[in-house]
Amino acid sequence: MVRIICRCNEVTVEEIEELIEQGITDIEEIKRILRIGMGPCQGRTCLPLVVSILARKTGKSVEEIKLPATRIPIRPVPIGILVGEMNED
Amino acid sequence: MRLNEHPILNFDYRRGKKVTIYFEGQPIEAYEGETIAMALHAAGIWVYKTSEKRERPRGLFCAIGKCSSCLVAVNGIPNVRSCITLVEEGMRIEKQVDKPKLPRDAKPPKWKDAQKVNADIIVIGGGPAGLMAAINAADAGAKVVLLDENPMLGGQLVKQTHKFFGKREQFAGVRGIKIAEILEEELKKRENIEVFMETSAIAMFQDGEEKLVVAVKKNKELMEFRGKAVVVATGAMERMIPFENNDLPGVYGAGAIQTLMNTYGVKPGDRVLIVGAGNVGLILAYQLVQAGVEVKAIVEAMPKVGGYFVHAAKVRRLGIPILTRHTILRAEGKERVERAVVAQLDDNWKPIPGTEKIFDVDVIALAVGLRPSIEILHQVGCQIIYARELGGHVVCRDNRMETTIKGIFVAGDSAGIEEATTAMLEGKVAGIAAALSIGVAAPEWLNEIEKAQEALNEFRSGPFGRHVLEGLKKVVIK
Amino acid sequence: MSEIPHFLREGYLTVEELKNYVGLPSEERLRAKPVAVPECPQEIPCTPCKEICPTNAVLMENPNAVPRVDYEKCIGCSLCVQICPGLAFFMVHYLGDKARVTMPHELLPVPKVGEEVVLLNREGKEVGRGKVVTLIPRERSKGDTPIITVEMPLELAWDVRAVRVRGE
Amino acid sequence: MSEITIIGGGIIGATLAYELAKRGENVIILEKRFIGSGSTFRCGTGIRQQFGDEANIQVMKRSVELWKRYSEEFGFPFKQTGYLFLLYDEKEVEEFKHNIALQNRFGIPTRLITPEEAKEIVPPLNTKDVLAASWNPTDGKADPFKTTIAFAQEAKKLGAEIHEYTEVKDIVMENGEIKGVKTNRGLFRTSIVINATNAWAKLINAMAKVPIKIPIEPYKHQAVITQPLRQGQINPMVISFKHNHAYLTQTAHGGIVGGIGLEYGPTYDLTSTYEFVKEVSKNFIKIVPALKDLLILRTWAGFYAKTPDSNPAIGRIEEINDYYIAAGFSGHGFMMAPAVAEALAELITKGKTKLPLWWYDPYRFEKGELRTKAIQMG
Repeated sequence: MVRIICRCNEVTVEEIEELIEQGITDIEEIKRILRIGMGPCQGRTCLPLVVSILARKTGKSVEEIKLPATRIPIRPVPIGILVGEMNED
Repeated sequence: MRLNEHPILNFDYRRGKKVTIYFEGQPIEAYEGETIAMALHAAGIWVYKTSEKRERPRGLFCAIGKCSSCLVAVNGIPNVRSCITLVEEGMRIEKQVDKPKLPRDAKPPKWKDAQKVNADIIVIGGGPAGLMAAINAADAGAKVVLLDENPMLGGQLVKQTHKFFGKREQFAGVRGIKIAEILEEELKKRENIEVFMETSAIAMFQDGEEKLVVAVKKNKELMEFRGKAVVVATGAMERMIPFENNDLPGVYGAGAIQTLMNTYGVKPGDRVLIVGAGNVGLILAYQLVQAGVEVKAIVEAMPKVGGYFVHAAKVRRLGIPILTRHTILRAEGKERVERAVVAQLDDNWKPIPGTEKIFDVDVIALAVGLRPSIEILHQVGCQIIYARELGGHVVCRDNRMETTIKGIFVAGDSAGIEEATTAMLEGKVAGIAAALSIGVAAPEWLNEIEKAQEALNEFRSGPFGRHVLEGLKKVVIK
Repeated sequence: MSEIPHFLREGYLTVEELKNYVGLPSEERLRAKPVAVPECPQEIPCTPCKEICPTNAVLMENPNAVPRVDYEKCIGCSLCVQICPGLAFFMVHYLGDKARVTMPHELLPVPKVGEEVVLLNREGKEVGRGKVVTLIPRERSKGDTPIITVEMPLELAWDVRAVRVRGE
Repeated sequence: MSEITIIGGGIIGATLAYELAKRGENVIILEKRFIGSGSTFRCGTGIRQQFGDEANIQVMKRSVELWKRYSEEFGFPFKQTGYLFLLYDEKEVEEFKHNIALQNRFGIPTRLITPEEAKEIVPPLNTKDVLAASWNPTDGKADPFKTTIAFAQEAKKLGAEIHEYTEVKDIVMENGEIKGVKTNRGLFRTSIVINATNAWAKLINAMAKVPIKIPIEPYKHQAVITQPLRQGQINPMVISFKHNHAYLTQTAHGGIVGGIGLEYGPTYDLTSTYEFVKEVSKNFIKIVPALKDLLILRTWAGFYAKTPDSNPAIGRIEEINDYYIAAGFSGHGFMMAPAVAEALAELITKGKTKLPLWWYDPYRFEKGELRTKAIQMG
């Protein structure tokens, strides 16, 4: 059964639940292990889902779960643009 | 499949010149002004690649350039987001079979410094909140720049064929698409507003006394906007839910489906199951019927319709069942959705065995809620808290929409999920408050803020608004 | 779950609920001329019906209140049916053993006057055939919504709220 | 009661715990968040022996031997994909010739190669203006996450205790003797403390009232990663001093990771800066022009815990019974960890080590005997 949480790195609900059951409940640590939120969507879809799974499995309230930092660039940008225009001549 | 007739929309008017693009060598007819993904979908191409780890088919998903699902190679350049890249005559599009390789000999780009634009107030987002913020800030005397990542102004309004609620002075009884036109016209009348379309903000910083908003225009030019205040009106993101095969092509967000059919006149599929009977799901069902698409059912996990009853009544009388206390168990299909399996829920939100129903559909529309798009506010360091009533994590702000960072304002769905009507009112408050905070607006403008605040209070005084007020208690500071 | 009204569980009103939430016009009134009936039982922030009514027949104590129609004041002009953003206003008129129901119709095809249409009740079930007697097309509608008046057997007047146009 | 308490669960803490536990010591790690969460997981992954002084060359040679051994024993990936220093002027070439000779003397097979050879190793490389390159195929890289977790787990198997989410608040001392460590989770009684907190070392030193000056300051060092590419695009760590001390390589997940020599500090702030994003993009493209079409997915920052000579402070603080420090790695902590851990474990348990740990003497700052500045890079 494939229930995808993170489309970028193809992480499933079961994989996240398994980690939480092992006692890993720090969203940063889950991120490092499963690489959720590290793909091109930068966690926009998956992180809220992970937060809610964490809350459900640990009995914590969502308010208590700290979101990982949002860093620049807040959307993926081709490197070439950051240095200026993309003219090749 | 393209829509040629529509009871509300006129696509002939919207479509540009016919062009030919090539997908894996096959010629495909497209129209200037539409994105690659739309043209491919119209040609019946739903699968753009195979995922790497689990080798699953991938196609369109968010349709707004945020997920990674629709990447293709265009004219040899990999990783092009097909959902936000416009077609061009002769474009060659290839499936991305593997991760890209670096060419051995590429020339470095010729670089020049970022284009710099200065203004009093920078408005990020050209939806209902951003447009109203810009218009009001300009009227209050500020020089305004507005940036929006889409090719057209209006945000989600441009997909809304239904008429809005509220008071007539707040555009009640007017269709969303029309409101977008009206606001755009108002915007264009004002010489002290400069608009940058297809321009995505990628970062915001405090730069001395000023705010610096870094953006990328048309995915190829770096821009630096400097202003004394910023209004963030970046709208919302759609929520996903986990169910088996929720990544199959054909499982689309409601917004993606609206983009397909209402913005580009592309039929999203033939038979649809909608998940979620909030306003988005109900309105989507009606819009699908208007586009000539069969809606098999709407499933809703709650025991009641979450959106406005009148929206539900509109689709019920057209024969669309609403299955409350039901959820989707799985999507089925090889390359794309062929069926959806739903089941009834018990009091503990667990599916009841034996209640499974199978729907023969090619699209599963997810309308399971929105959450505020707060990335840029989070990145710049505004205080964030969680308020379920407002759709998730939101920024703290005062009653004039100013966040915990002085000079940074927020409005609309990015300040908490509500309605276009409240978004416009909040935009007005934020726009004027920003102009007042930097000292360009005359003090009389305070009256306008108060009027808008009264209108907001009035709008929120009913049972739907009470919920929002609960959320606002948590986020409104001072 | 008993506190959740049927209309929110199912997404449509029963005639019984309609009577309770908005009240129905008297038979006498229904025979006199068309009369507007709001099928809007939920408190939502919306007021165009009240604002457009030329005789102030739509009663709402605040913008979130459930609209009620003073059926004696209503002149059957159909403006509320045209403007209502929720497509929740209808007009009913009894004529002998027939009834005429006026309703919004935002779908294609738009029927022609005189055309026979399939009548649908609030659940979308076919309940009979009727005939379109008048049409206000979109461009003449004050609310950008085409409205049609359909004649049908009298006993269907409180069931039929949509039509399927067969076209061709 | 434990004999030895390691404060800090980064790569240094984890490898030290392993080495000490292996030698039969009763050891615990106190980590304020989770294993690796400080600077280790944020590091640039590179492991090199190309240094310009004897001590670092010897330590890194041993480190690479250990990386190799432990990767086989514990099953984490360590790849000897090499380090390629791009040299653009005669002066640089001369300097590197000297370093290469020194490295060769210790058996490290570094050699000077032509731009053409460099392009064979990294095909998309821009070799314009490159005079030569210093190439050592036995340098490498490893996944900081997997390795640190592996060392921590192996340490645990040998009896070490790891206390995560345990933040040290104070060090309890009596008459210059350590009695215990106070944390948010209570008192841990101990007689030996090792400060392995790197960027936070000065805070722990202050708690222990270390009487000498050990100037270790946290500097924000940023990194960037691109979308994933097919494997084999940029195998070695590529370094160019000319391009603002840029370093870049491909990770096991396929993205190009790297950074430049832009630092901010001393600071505990880790927000990413616009200046960095622009600078890193500009310099990366000059080195590998084909990167221009790649998407930058993320930036992040970690700390370089810097000393004035970019060499760490490792050793015993004589005035305190018993307090050790292994911190201030100035960006080299990850690569050095296995050798440093082994040497320090020997020092603690046997009182001596073969490796030249004296070079990292924590008293050298007090004495004004700074070392040659270590090549601080990747």
